[in-house]
Parts: sequence; C-alpha cells; structure tokens
Amino acid sequence: MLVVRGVEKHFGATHALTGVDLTVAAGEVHAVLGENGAGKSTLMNVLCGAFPADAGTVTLGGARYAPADPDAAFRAGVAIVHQELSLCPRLTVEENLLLGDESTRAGFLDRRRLRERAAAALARVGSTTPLDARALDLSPAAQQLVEIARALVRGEPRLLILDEPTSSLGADDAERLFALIGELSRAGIAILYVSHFLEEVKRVAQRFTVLRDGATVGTGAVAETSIDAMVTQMAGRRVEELFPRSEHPRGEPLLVVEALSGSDKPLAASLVVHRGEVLGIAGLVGAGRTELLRVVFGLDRVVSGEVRVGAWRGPRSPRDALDHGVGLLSEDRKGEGLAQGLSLAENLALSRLPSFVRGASLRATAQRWVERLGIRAGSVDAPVSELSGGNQQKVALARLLHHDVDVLLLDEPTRGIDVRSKAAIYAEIDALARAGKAIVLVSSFLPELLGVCDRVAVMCRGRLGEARPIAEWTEHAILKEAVGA
Amino acid sequence: KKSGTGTLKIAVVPKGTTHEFWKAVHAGADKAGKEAAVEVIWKGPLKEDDLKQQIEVVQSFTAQGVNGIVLAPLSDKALGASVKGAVAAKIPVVIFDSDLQGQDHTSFVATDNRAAGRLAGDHLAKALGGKGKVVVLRYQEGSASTANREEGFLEAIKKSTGITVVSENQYGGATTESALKTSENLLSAQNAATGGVDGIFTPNESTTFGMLLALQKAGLAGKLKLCGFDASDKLVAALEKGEIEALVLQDPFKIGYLAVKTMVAHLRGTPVEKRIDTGAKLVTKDNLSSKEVQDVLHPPS
Amino acid sequence: MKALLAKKWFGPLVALVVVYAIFLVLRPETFGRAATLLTMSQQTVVVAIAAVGATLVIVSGGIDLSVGSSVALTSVVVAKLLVRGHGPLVAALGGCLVATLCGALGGALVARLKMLPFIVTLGSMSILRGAAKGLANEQKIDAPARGLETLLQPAAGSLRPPTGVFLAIAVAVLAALLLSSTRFGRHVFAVGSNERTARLCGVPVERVKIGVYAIAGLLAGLAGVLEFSMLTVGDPTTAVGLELEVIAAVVIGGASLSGGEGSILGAMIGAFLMTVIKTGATHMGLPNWVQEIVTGGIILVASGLDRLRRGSATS
Amino acid sequence: MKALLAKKWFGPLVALVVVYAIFLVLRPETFGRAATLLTMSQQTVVVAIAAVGATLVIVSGGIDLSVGSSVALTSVVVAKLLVRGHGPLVAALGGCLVATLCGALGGALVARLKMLPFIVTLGSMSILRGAAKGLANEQKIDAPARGLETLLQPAAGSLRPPTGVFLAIAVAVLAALLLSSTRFGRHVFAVGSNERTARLCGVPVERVKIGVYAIAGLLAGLAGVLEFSMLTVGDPTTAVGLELEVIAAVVIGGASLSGGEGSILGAMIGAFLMTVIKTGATHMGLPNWVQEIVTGGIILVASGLDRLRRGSATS
Ligand SMILES: Nc1ncnc2c1ncn2[C@@H]1O[C@H](COP(=O)(O)OP(=O)(O)OP(=O)(O)O)[C@@H](O)[C@H]1O
Ligand SMILES: Nc1ncnc2c1ncn2[C@@H]1O[C@H](COP(=O)(O)OP(=O)(O)OP(=O)(O)O)[C@@H](O)[C@H]1O
Ligand SMILES: [Mg+2]
Ligand SMILES: [Mg+2]
Repeated sequence: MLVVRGVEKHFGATHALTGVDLTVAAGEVHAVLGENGAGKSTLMNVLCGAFPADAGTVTLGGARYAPADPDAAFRAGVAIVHQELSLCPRLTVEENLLLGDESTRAGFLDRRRLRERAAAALARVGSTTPLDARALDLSPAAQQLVEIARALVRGEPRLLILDEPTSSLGADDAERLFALIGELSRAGIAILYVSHFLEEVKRVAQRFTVLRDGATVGTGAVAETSIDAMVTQMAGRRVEELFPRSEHPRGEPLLVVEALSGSDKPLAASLVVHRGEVLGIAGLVGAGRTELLRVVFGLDRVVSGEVRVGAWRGPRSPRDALDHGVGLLSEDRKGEGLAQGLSLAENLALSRLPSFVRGASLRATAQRWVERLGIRAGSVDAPVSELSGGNQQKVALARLLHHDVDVLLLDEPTRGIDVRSKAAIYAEIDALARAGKAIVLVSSFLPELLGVCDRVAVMCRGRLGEARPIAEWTEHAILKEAVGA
Repeated sequence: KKSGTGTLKIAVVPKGTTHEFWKAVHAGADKAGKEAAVEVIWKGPLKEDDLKQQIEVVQSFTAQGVNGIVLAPLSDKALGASVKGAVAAKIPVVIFDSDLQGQDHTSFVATDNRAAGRLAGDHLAKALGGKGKVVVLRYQEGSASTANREEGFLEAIKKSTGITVVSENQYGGATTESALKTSENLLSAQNAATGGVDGIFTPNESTTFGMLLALQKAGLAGKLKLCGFDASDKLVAALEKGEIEALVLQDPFKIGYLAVKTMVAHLRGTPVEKRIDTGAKLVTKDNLSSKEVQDVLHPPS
Repeated sequence: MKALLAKKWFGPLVALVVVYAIFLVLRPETFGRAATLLTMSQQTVVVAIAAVGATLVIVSGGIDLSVGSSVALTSVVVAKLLVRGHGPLVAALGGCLVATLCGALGGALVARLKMLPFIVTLGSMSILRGAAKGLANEQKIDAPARGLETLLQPAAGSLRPPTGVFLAIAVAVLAALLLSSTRFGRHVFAVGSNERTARLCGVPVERVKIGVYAIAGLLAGLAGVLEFSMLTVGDPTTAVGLELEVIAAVVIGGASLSGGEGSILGAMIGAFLMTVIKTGATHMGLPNWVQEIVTGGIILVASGLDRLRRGSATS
Repeated sequence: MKALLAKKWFGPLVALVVVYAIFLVLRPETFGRAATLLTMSQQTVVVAIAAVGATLVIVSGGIDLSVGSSVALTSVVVAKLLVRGHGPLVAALGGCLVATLCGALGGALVARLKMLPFIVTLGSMSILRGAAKGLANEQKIDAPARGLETLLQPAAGSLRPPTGVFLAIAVAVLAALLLSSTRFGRHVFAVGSNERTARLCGVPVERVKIGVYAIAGLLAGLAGVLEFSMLTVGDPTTAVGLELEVIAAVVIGGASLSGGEGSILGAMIGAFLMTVIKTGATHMGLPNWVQEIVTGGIILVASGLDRLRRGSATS
C-alpha cells in the first residue's frame, strides 16, 4: 500500500530525516516509534504534503506519490492528525471540521449539509462538542477529537496518519479512538500510528518501524517484540528501570491549600504537600486538575480560600508565587508553555533573568540543561518552534528546574516525551523529592502516577478527594473515584 | 562654491505644488528663468503645507550648494534658521508670497494679504447692503498668509454694524475634500437653507472650491454671496454664473516671475529693493472680461 | 438577546446610538433634520465602501495602507478619461480597473513573495500617490462630470438619498454575504485565524489573499469614483490619511488587527459613528481642536466601555 | 559571516548601502559632499528618536499611532514654556514630561483595560493633536529659542554634527542595551512573543506594557523637543503622518508587527534609508511625484529582495 524508500529531509543544517524506509500494507496499523527528535513528525509531514522530501521515493497503492501540497495529499486519500493542535482558534468547530472542503450549492454554503457532515464526523469519534463552539474555548482533549474527526470528514482515506493522537486525550476518549482505529483497519484503511505509549502500541498496532536520528533502524511485528526490545531499538542501548524510586523521607508540610475555589473549578479544594513528597492528582479530562494548579499558582482568579507556603499567603500573581518558590509547568506548551518565537535559551531563563542579561551566560546555562535533560536541539539560539514536540516539553520542564523552585506544580509533565527521557524525568523528580522539594503531579497516565507518587488524590467534577498513600491505590480504585462512583 | 558649469542654479521652494496658485507661480518662475538663462529648480514639500519638509528642502539645497534660493516660507519664523544657514553658506535668499522675520533675506516679493482680505471684506459688506449674517471658513491652523486674509476680512466686515459674523472658528483643512465636508456641516448647522447665512468668506482656492461645491449641492449657489480667493477654471465659471460673488486674485504668475527676476538681478550684482508688492485684484462678474483681469487669469507663458 | 450582546458590533452600535442621541438633545433644531441625516450618509459613503474592502483584508490577517492613494489615483483616472471624451461608464470602469489591478498586484506580492502587507501597501501608498500626481500633472483635473456627479448629489431640495448611498449599502450587503455564506468567505476567516492550519487543510491561501486584495482594490476604486463624483474634479492630493480613518472604522466595528475576526456591519457602524461625531461637533459650533479631542475621547470611551462590558460578561 | 546574514537588519543595511551608492554615482558633486551627509543625519534625528520608542512598542506586540501628535504637542508645550520665560532646560523637560505622561496613560489603558493599542493610540492621536491646537490657540507659537535651536543646527559652516545627532545616537545605543541586556528588555520580547508565556513565567506583563508606552512617550517628547529646535516655533500642525514614517522605519528594519521581533539598529537603518531616498531625489532634481514613486519602489524592492534572500537561506 505505502512504500517509503530512502526519504531524506533537512532544515538548513539540521538533518531531520537521513534515510527512511517503511512499508505499510492495506488494513494494517503500523506504529512509527522513535525518541524525541528522531524525525517521526517530519516523516508524517512529508507524507501529508506539508513539505516536500529532499530525496527518496514514496509510492502509494503502487503509484508514485509526491503531493505538492496538503490538498493534493487529501485528494490522493491521505489524511493526517498532526501532533500539535492546529485548529483555527477563532473559527467554530463546524467551520474547522470542513475547512477546505465546504459543501456549496449554487455557489453558496449549503449550511444543512455542512452541519450534517460535521455532526456525523464528530459522532464517529465520540465527541459531544457543540458545532458552534469556538475552537479557542475548547479543552485540548476536545480539540484533539475535533482534529481526528477532521481527518475523516472528507470520506474514508486510504491512509490515515495519527501523530500522538492520545497525548492529550483521557482514557475514555482514547478507548473510543482505539475502537475506531480497529474499525477503520478492518475496512482496509492503512494507519500510521505515532506514539510514545508503548502499551498502546502493543494494543492497536500489528507492525512497527523504529526511527533513530532520522533513519530507519528496525522494523518488526508487534506481537513478537517486547516493549523492552522496542525501547532498546529506539535508544540504541538498554534502558534501565522506568520508575526509579528511592527513599525520600517526608519532611514538614510546605504547600498548604485551604478550601480554594476558582470561578468555575476547583470547588473548595484542600491539600497539604510536604517536603520530600510527590503528590499525584488523578482525574478525568475536564475534572479541573489544570484549573486547580492554575489557581494555586495565581494565574486564574481566586474566588475564596487560601494558599500558604511557609509564611507566604497567596495566591496573588505568578510573579509572587515564583518569588516564593512555587512554579507551574503548563499543560499547553504551544499556546502558553513556551514563547515559540524566542530561542531555547531565552525561554529557559525567562522566569529567572538577572537585572543585566549577558547573552553568553544565558547560552551557557541553556547548554547545561540541554545536556542534562538530553534535549535535541541544533542550537540553543534557534527558535524553540524548530524543536520536536517532546524536546519542547523538556525545555518547559527545564525552565522550572532552572528556576529552582521549592514547590513544583507539574501538569502532564511527560506529555509527548519518549520512554528513555521519561525515565530520566522520573529520576529527576525523585531526586527533587530527595532534595526536599514538594511536588504536585497532575497526570492522566495512571502507571506514571502509581510509579512516581507518594500519595495520590483524585479529582472529580471540580472536587478534590482525599489524598491517600500510594499503597492504598490501584488503577481500578483511581478510575472508580474519578468517574464519581 | 559656484558650480563650474556657468549657468546659475536657482532653487524655488513653494509652499506646496498641487494648488493651481502654485502652478501659476511655477510658470512665472520658469519664464523668468528662461529669459535670464538660468536654471530654475522647482521643489516644494511632498505634502502640502508641511513645515518640516520645507525646512528639509531648504537645508538640502543649501547642502547641495545652489546659487540662490527663492522661498515662500510656511512660517515667518521657522524658516529663519534655515535661511540664515543658507546665507552663511553664501547662498542669497529671496522671500516671496509670505513674509519672513529677520533681515537675512535679500528681498521680499508678495501681495499684502491683509489688504487683500480687507478688499474682500469691504466688497462683501457692500454687496450685502451693510447687514446680514456672515460665515468665515478658515483655511488651516497656523497658516500665516491666509490668517492675515481672514483677519483683514474680519477687520473690514466688522466696520458694518449691521453685519454679524455667526461662525469664524471652523477650518476647512488642506484639501478640497475636507473643506467640502466642513462646509456642508457648517451650512446645515447655521441653517443656511432657511436664511441663516447671507455671506461667506473663504481665504484660498481649496476652501473656496469646497464651499462652492457644498453650496451647489445644497442648491444654495447664487443665493448666498460667496467671496473667495484665488482662481481656477471652475471658480471662474462659477463667478460667471453668479454662483460666486467675488474672487480676490493675486497675480501668482507675476509673483513667481518677479521673485526669480529679483534673485537673478541680485546675483548679477544689480541692487534690488527690499520689498516688492505684487498687488491683488477684486474680480466680480462685471470686471471679469477686462484685459487686466484676463492677463492675470491667463498669463502669457 | 444574549446572542446579540455577544456580537462584536453591538458595542459600537450602542456607542453610535448614544452619541447620536446626545447631539440630538443638544441641537435638536439643526441636528435632527432629515437633511442632516442625508448629508451624513453621503459623507460616509466613501469611507464606508473603502471600509468594506479593508474589512476583508483585515479579517484575512492583512492591512491596507494604500486605500487613500488608490482613491486619489482613481479620481484622477476617471477625470482623465472624461476629459478624453469617454462616457461616464467607461470612465468609472476604467478607474475601478486600475485600482483593482493595483490591489491584485499588491496581493500577489503579499501572497507569493510572502512580504508583509504593511510594507507592501506602504510602498504602494507612495507609488500610487506619486502616479496620481504625475498623471494629473500635479494639478486638479477639471473634467465634465457627465452625470457622474449625481452619484453623490441628491436632486436639490429632495430628501431621497443619491445613488451612491444605495450603492454603498448594496456593496456592504454583498460583502457580508460573501464573508458569511460562501466558501471564499470562510477561507478568508481561516487564513486570518491560522494561516498554517488553513494551508494544511487545503485552503488555497495564496489565491485567497490575492482575491482579498483585489476586491479591496476594486472597492477602493469604487470609492474613488464616488470621491470624484463628490469633488467633480480629479484631485491627486485628496484622501490623504483616509487609510487610517478606514482602518479605524473597521477596528471600532470589532475587527481584530491580528486577523480572523471582523464584521462588515461593524465596520459600517464604525464609519458612520465617525461621521456623526464630526458633524455633531460642527453643529455644536465647537472649534476644530475641541472636535478633535471629543472625537478621540469618544473612540476611547466607546471601546473602553465595550471592553469592560465584555470583560464582565466573560468572567 | 553567516550570523551576520541572519540578522534582521542585514537586508535593510544592504539596501541602504546600495541606494546610497547609486545616488553617489549619479550626483557625485553634490551628494558626495560632507555637508549633505551632515544635513541628512540632522533630518533623520526626529524620526530616529521616535522610531526607537516605536521599536519598543512594536516588539512588545503593540503599535503607537500617536507619535506625530505627541511630537506636535511637545513642540507647543516647549514653546509655551519658553514664552512664559522659563529656561530651555525647564521647557525641554516640561515637554518631555507631558509626552511621557500621555504615553503612560495610553499604556495603562492598553495594559489594565486590555484595550487594543491601535484603538487607544488612534484616540490619543486625535486628542493630543486637538490639545496641541487648543494650547497653541490654533497658531504657531513664536518663542525665543534660548539656545534650544542649536540642538539641531550646526554652527554655520562647521561640519561638526549638532548635539541632536549625538543625542539620537546615545538614545539608540541605550535603548539597544536596554532591549538586549536587561531583564526589562527581555521581558518586552517575551510579552510581544507570547503574552501568556510571559505571565506564566512571572513577567509583570502590565508593568512592562506601561513602561514601554511611557518610554515611547518620553522619546516622542524628546523628538518633539528636537522638532521644536528645528522649527524654532511651536507648531500644532507639525508631524502629521509621522507615525507612519516611524512605523515604516521600524518595520523596514526587520521588526514584526505581531510582536516579539525587532531591532533598534534596524529601525535606525530604516529611518536613515528613507532620508537618503528623499535627499537623493531632491539632488537629482526629480519632481515630487517621481520621488514618491521611487520611494515606494525602493521600499518594495528592498524588502522584496530581503524576503527572497531569506527564503532561499531557509529552504
Ligand atoms: N521547521 C524546522 N526547522 C528546523 N528544524 C526542525 C524543524 N522541524 C523539525 N526540526 C528538527 O527535526 C528533527 C526531527 O523533528 P520531529 O518533529 O520530526 O521529531 P519527532 O520524532 O516527531 O519527535 P517528538 O517525539 O518529540 O515529536 C528535530 O531535531 C527537530 O529539531
Ligand atoms: N469552556 C472552556 N473555555 C476555555 N477553556 C477551557 C474550557 N474548558 C476547558 N478549558 C481549558 O482546558 C484545559 C483542561 O480543562 P480542565 O482543567 O477542566 O481539565 P483537566 O482536569 O486539567 O484535564 P486534562 O489536564 O486531562 O485536560 C484547561 O486549561 C482549561 O482552562
Ligand atoms: Mg513529533
Ligand atoms: Mg489539564
């Protein structure tokens, strides 16, 4: 069905793809694996016509395939869901869904038909988002579903590309997506699936191809390969334990939140985090975990309640919070976490600039963090938008580490991060706890919560449940509390 | 540092370049230049009435080293320094059209604007029979020559106790378009259609034409007595039709001609007078066809 | 009702009504007359038509600084053609054609060379102004209007608005339909909202941009024809600064200069609001400088209140 | 070398050198004189100083349309104070103070009420112009310059640039340092690049914005003092349209109107480029309309080539 031979792509001096081979059969779900910056998204962008390959050949269904632009790719039957959310923020869901393929009658938009098509596509992915909502008012999960629906709205594609589709989805939505993938592959559609969740890959994919440094280094059947083996291929060496956990004795209470309410969520949330402790917060998408962290940090409006860190009483403003050792990692790295136009070095130091800034020292600092977190970047002076998704996430995290706060509020810190780097980040979190920091970890990835946290609390419809030691939780217990049962 | 080529280079700097008045000045200057066999460089500010750009043009000519500068200053004070600079660089300056403070320039060639304004005022007072309501649509804030005309007009009109000036604080602005809009609003605000206005004074071409258009649109042309300034084909045609009561004409051709002539005379060592008046004429339907008026309207070129 | 409140043009509409009412109370005898309303609508026509084009451009994420020059050039071209003995229709079409070509050319630079709209239209603003002056020999061109003048002149004494006013309304309605009910219109919003996404969704971004600038050029041309009809001369120095007035109307009407947002109705309200302020101030006999302060103040207060209203609505 | 090519101001610098060289070849006797260079640098001073402020504003993601009015108001205030018998220093400081306050006030509206910079400065453009005219009693104010005139006038015959030129250079250097090497400067970039990120990182977004507009006001004031020094009268109608010239200089110098990008050096090159074009055209004896066409053409060609160059560098 799809045969890729020796495809290369470079951006200036960066060689993103240096020789990719890939074969996908009709009706096959084919996983593309690789570490952050390996070139997965670049390959997908080449396949969907976003930019041309510099070398190599692609055939689709036996015919030579070299789309001049995305529209040509659509017409050839290739649909894609991009890694980064990319809706038009001010347009409605319906307008976004049918963008570029509007139905018209006598030159005018056929509104009824448009709504029907949009509604059908949304129903297919199980989204309940109203058609008239504006994209910028949607949560990342809702936007992701709209994007998936958009890939299907023009009719069944021959090849569907999904670039980390579940990174911002909750478990429920992900389940529905897996079911949909099964259905599509049974109908003979080839699917390219990019993900850092190897358990997911195990479930949905039949075959996989591993990229490293822009080249294919291996391919195989999923059923015959263990997760460990995949990881080893990706990294080029064995990766030790995923969740390194050391003894970090719990100290005195550091962050105290009392009956904190935001304008919508959270509702009278209270919690205490001690030094040397990692507190996990679980919940469904839309439960208000993000809002909780934002209110604590002083980014969102407080309606009532109080936050204390030592003698400091807040929340007041992010500046104030940062000055008193509280830092937040945003879940929305594209829209909020990073200033895409600024360089890696500038982004990294932004919250902690000296009165007089020396470019050289900024770069030196950035270089240190690049090495410490294994960030793949051409240069620390290049705009952060040129980094791969996972590497951007690392930069956002590095900023918090560099600021050296005592209380870290981490919202989905490993979103889009490869397995090896995840392990490194978990080790980092562990080390921070040992150093007496207090950490709040919001995550939709349960193994992560169970593997890293000392205590876990579950949030449901704006209300925060009681935080209990990790030993008292199972995945099942968390899910049960999350749905409010 | 006279340029070696022999022909004298004289820069003529008007206040603007697109009003018909300046076109006639240009023609006069060119004619004088041709007669005296000197090169006339005509260069005004890009935007009409832009003081700063005019200063820049004068500075630029000074730096370039022309032989003489003939200037119609947009401000009687602000151009002083640039003129001083030119004179210090051994470039003599003749001022024309509007006056300049100080003694640096060689000569001043112009109409007496205040007297010209009085001419219009006296005529309008007479035409109205010494009573009625009069509107003055001013030209632009800070323009000295038109302000003098406006003051001269007011001075004369206020001598008639039967006449009240009902509006004198509106400015028409630099273009016909802005003058037209202001005129329309002014006419309706003063109830011109129902006898709220009897006479109007406008101090230059663009305000006169804008006001004329407004009157024509409101169907009031000819019913009110409009005294304007300067001439263009459309204004003269309106004068003939009786839509304009009177126009005060300066002789722009003569102004340009004399200004350059004066400069040439000075450069060639002939003594010139400090003040040269070029006069102004009041034109009505009656004397429109007279030879002296026709000479001003259609200068020999 | 809530839907109404959420409309971008609701704030400006309220401002318009309030300002109108204030002047009405202060000067009922003159400001309240039908003739005044008529004059105001006539005076708004040129800005309004140009603002329709500017709305498209701004919604698409661009900006057009050349509209004033384009209007002046058109008025000169029309006058030239009339002087040469062509009929009014030929003259008007000729003027519009020139303006459309200039717009499309600018659009091509923006779309194909990916030059910034601000710079492209700044350049063409200067070029078109120069061309107008050159073509007109740096003078106003007296031309026989051959009936074109009636576009913006009501039959004397009559209160029926002249053709130009209906023309402006027709243009606005058509453009509003274009924006809301055609594929092209949606693409304009999409390009302004997120150009990359639009491209990835197969929107012909370049063609959309060129189309938008060409339409804006055409409408600037139409505005130029009406400007000629108002002045009855081709004036190369007219409409200096019109671009700011036009952009102001569009922005006051709720458009965002970062693209993806804006409404024709809003722009029309914005354009009319400014005429009302100007006219009202003249009727009050306020000196020009007070007028300018009042105009600025109203712009600030109107959009400040709008901000406060929306702020309180969302939070 | 490659780093140099990547600089935003490299393209405009090449354009400047090329244009300068062309005029030098065409008019060596007059354009090549030191006096010409001196005159050009003097004539750039006002735009350059205002452009420094505008660069800050544009980098922060805003825009300032009020700079022309602010310059005019300052020139009037300075003249008024001199007429009242105050010394030159008091007059200059008084003028700058007024402009700074106006800037800060506008900044407060932008930052606190979240009003659009375009609308706020459009309003203040009108208000300040009106205030200038009112304060000046709708006339140019004749004032004893008391030495202020020497700021922009070289001693006759001397080729030493006047103080104003050095002042402009000093302002530019200080502002460049401010932008590149202080926390405030980096914050300005961050706010312009992504305001939400800036807030997340504890950047005091509101204070940064107010600061930026206040500095822009101060520099507009300084430009106004120099304008006075050039005119030696307080002129309420001066500097109409200066805002576009200033923004053009900044944008030609490589800034992006969507914020987060821009350089002081680039803006200075942009400002000087425009003076060179203007002066060169005068020396060539080109009529105004040709000059306008040439100016527009150079703007288009310079930035078009720049686009092509960068396009080929990245792909
Ligand atoms: N527009 C660009 N300009 C320059 N370099 C780029 C650009 N886009 C991607 N790159 C570089 O290409 C390489 C591959 O990036 P890509 O986005 O394909 O990685 P990825 O495998 O999708 O990683 P991730 O898992 O983090 O999403 C990276 O080194 C990245 O920095
Ligand atoms: N109606 C809305 N309008 C604007 N933003 C919204 C809206 N609903 C959700 N969001 C934003 O979407 C994000 C996620 O929403 P929420 O906090 O409710 O989910 P969550 O519990 O954090 O789940 P997850 O992190 O898994 O997405 C938040 O940043 C929130 O501000
Ligand atoms: Mg990727
Ligand atoms: Mg969340």
